[in-house]
Amino acid sequence: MKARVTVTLKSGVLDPQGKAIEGALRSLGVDGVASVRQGKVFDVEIDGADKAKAETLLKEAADKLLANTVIENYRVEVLG
Amino acid sequence: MKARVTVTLKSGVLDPQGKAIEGALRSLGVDGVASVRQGKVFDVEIDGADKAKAETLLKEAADKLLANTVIENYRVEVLG
Amino acid sequence: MKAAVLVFPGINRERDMARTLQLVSGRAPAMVWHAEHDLPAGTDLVVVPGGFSYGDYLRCGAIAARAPVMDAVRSFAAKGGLVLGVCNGFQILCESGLLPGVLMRNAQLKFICRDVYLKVERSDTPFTRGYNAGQVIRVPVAHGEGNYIADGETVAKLEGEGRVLFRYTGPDGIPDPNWNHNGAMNGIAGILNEHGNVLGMMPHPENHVEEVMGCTDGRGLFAGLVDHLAKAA
Amino acid sequence: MTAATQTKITPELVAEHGLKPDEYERILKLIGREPTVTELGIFSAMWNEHCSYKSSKVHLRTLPTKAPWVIQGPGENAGVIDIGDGLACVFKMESHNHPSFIEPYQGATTGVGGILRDVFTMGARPIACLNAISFGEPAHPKTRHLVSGVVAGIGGYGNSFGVPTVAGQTRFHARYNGNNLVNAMAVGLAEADKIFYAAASGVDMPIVYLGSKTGRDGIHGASMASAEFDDDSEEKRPTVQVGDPFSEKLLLEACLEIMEKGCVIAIQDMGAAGLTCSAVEMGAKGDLGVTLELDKVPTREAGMSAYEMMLSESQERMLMVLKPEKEKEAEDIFRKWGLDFAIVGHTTPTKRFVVKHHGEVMADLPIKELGDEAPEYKRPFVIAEKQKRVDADSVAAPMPLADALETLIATPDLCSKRWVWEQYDHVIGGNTVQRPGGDAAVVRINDGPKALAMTTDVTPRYCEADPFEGGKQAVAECWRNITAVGGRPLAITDNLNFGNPERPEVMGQFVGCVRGIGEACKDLDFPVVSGNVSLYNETNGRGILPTPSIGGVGVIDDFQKSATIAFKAAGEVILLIGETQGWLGQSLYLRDVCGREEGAPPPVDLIEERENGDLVRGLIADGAVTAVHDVSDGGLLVALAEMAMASGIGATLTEGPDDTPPHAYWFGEDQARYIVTVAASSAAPVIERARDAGVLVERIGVTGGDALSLPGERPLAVADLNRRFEGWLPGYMAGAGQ
Ligand SMILES: Nc1ncnc2c1ncn2[C@@H]1O[C@H](COP(=O)(O)OP(=O)(O)O)[C@@H](O)[C@H]1O
Ligand SMILES: [Mg+2]
Repeated sequence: MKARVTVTLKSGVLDPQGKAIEGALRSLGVDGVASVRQGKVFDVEIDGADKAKAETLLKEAADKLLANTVIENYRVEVLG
Repeated sequence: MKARVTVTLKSGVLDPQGKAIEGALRSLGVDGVASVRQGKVFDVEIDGADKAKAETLLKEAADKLLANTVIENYRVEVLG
Repeated sequence: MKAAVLVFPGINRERDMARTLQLVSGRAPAMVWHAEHDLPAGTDLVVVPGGFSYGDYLRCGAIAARAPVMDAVRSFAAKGGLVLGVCNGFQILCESGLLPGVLMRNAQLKFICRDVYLKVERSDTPFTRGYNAGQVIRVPVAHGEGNYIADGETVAKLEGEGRVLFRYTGPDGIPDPNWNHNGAMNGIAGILNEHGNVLGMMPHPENHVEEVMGCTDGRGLFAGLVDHLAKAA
Repeated sequence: MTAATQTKITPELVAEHGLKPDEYERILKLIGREPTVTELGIFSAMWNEHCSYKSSKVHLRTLPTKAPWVIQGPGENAGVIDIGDGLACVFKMESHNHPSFIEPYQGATTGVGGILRDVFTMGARPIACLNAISFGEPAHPKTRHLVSGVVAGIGGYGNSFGVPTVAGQTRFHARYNGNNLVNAMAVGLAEADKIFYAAASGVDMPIVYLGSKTGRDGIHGASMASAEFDDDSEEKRPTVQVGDPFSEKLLLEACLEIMEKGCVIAIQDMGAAGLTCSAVEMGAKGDLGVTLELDKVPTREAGMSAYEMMLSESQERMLMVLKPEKEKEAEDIFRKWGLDFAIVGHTTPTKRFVVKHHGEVMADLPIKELGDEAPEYKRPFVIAEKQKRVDADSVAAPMPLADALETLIATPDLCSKRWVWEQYDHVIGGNTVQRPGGDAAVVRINDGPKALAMTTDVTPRYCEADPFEGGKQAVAECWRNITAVGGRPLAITDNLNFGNPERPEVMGQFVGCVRGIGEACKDLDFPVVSGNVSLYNETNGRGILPTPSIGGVGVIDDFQKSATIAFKAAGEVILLIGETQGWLGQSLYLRDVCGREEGAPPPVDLIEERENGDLVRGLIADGAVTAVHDVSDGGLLVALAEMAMASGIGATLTEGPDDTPPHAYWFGEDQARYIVTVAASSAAPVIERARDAGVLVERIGVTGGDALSLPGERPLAVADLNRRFEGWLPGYMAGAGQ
């Protein structure tokens, strides 16, 4: 089963990467981008076919490792 | 306007980070994850309200900077 | 030797590099700001030094590779000019398309700073003429993303054309996974472009050039370049 | 102050700001009215423990801070000493303990970022970083996560900023389970006559804001650093600050550039309680008032209130008073580096701190009193009863010496910390003469031959058992480590980490340690030039081990003459300098081999310390010795093993004295000792030189072979020892992570 965990910075948390990318886009002449915030995606292949179980598993993975819940939020999608 | 660019590694390209995460999950006792591949998301705020224009803009941003098209694919979604 | 050292925001080994170039060639390099559109007249070597250009944000070297000065470097290289990229400089050269492949996170996912051993595969290039083929040198590495990866075809080509100039090995020159600290494919530490005038490497030869500091194994690279350029002139 | 006064100041609100009822009374008396909420925030920031040193000030005043080579002692962003040739060394150590517990990576990065800023604010280019980190016991479920995050964070910031991290300390103990410590030190170089200070001068001078934008980061961070933890503190999770070493690197270059161009009158970095502390300090130190116009402050988020802006701890920011005629030039330099530049206020003759926002006065306070009138406590303290001396004869050896050595070098405290320092770029700059792993780091100055020797030290278990002797020992060991590489120790910075000062026994530890530090500094001519206090390191009523980290700096006239710990050749004579009684109390042998954490710690005789150290330094300068190592944690045999492992060369050791049990002789932790090696032919003259100086010296063996051999014990192959020594930490970190 395929799934995706998307991890993004909580709003209000400084995103130095996003800031640097904004600047770079501007100097590349890509105009019209007001702001950029960078996050991560994890494309996960899961054994078995139980959707609910997969979701629990991914939440556990996110809480324990994939996300730093002090500064990040995450979202889990099981794509089937 | 809000939009998201998702950048993922092309299949076939080695992902040491994903591999290491797999290992770490296993040693954390999170069982049932067959594989992990890590990618990036960029949450972008765009000036103006023209969806088609936004899409062109983001493609330009991705081609010029956000993705390394030698090893990465990207996908653009304008969320409105 | 009229060297030009590029300076991007966040680059931090430019002083180390400038001191080494001065020490070995007797001439201070020009420091060239990223926003410049031209290289100083008469430049015969461009050095892209190490550091964390743009914080290594997005991908190492990605933002720097798109700076104005890189257009000048591309045309300089196209005309056969010598370009050396070290560490972040290597990453920048890969991102700018001057060298193939990418440098991914170290296999251990950790930044590693230590002395490593490199086997010099060839001595018949401008960059390695100061060494003997097969010679093993000790130089420091200091990076978190030095794991060289390219598709099979590219790697086969690099190997087949003798474009892997430096390889991580044990002290005896024998490849050994235990001595490949970042997990690079085939232990690749440094590669040459197709025309033989652009070198990118992860380790820092510029930090091992002074007798009084204990090791001069990095000196051969710079001394060889000086020699090459003197003969070419 | 119409709208602003509408927030009712309730006792609850006061308490939430960490202010005690009597402290609030003091505020009312000082300003003669109820404060606005912004003012309350400002007071809470200025009067919390972290900024005001209210519990520690009376004691800190007793520390010796002067010497002919001290240019600036405590009271500025960092201490400054004269190192000759027109150069000054600027350094300080600071803690980021609580933030690192909540978010180890970012907590550590912002700690390093903060201390680097303190150093370059004074006009110095940072040339080295050090750190002292303490974690809970390895078996604790959080420890591995904290170690991995903190180490990656320290490296992540220093590596990117571009300064070598060259030395430090890493320890584990159950008493740090709920409160790990991250003490970061930075060392910089400046021209001695070009040091920059915080005091503003001149009325109506523009105050300029530089660096990154202000966000809602770590609001109340400073108050958090002064509050005890309880079990649900992880739930409260305040916004943590995120470090941006890239911006700080730009800030460094931009600041040094405008200083060089003569644009700067006064400069202050924004650290804890950012804008508040920095603006008040600039005004108060210059006997001036300050008016801030918050509408001009560059912000990252919309709708920030005055309260939030005044308390934000966003990183990588500076406040400056510029020469008005140089303003344009300074602005251009900042713009070139892509940094924010805004005039956010000016100096006034009124000595009032005025904050305006949206055309309203949000705060109007007497600027001097904000700092000077901060409460100062003479907290009650009790000095714990001294522990009994452990009689070596009463300690049975549970295993052969060889086994004990093998055990000790693979313990968390004594094992190699390579796993840590290999994550730090320790070679950038091309000046690192001695990398991590020796007694002190040695960093060449410019092109030499001069170099600086630096180290951080403290032995918390000694401080716990006897704060006074422990305080002395921390300074003495620091002095000894600098001496052991051939350095002339010049000055220290201290970072005093303790539990809750409102507990008399904790206050007693603090007072005892400070007295011990003071005594050692005085006797060793090793003044304190900067420092930091971190209190309330306590969880559920149990404090950390008293941990006064000492960061020392010394100078070496010719770096090529600096000594290293590695044996250099076979057939050299090994000499032990200093007296060995076999002191087992509080030794690691007693704790980790015998399972007994007890006894009085080894006493420190400062006269002997000085005599022995001066002799060793002289021997190094004259090239009379080939390797040098001080004897500390683990005792003589551990020190010998470290010298062997550093070189791959073994040694054959001779029998210890009859009147000392062998395990006490080889593992006792008597102070003021060094091991040196000498070529066989120069053993006699060196011994004679020691005797002439009245220093005890004995031959204890000969180098050679590839094993360490003790009389009557199985020989220990150096390679095997090394495998054990190097193995523990990577093995532990690779273990199942929780
Ligand atoms: N334990 C100490 N010993 C000596 N000086 C100290 C100590 N603690 C703090 N200081 C001094 O008090 C001043 C204020 O310290 P601190 O608030 O930590 O500085 P900053 O505001 O730069 O972070 C500094 O000059 C510092 O050197
Ligand atoms: Mg400061």
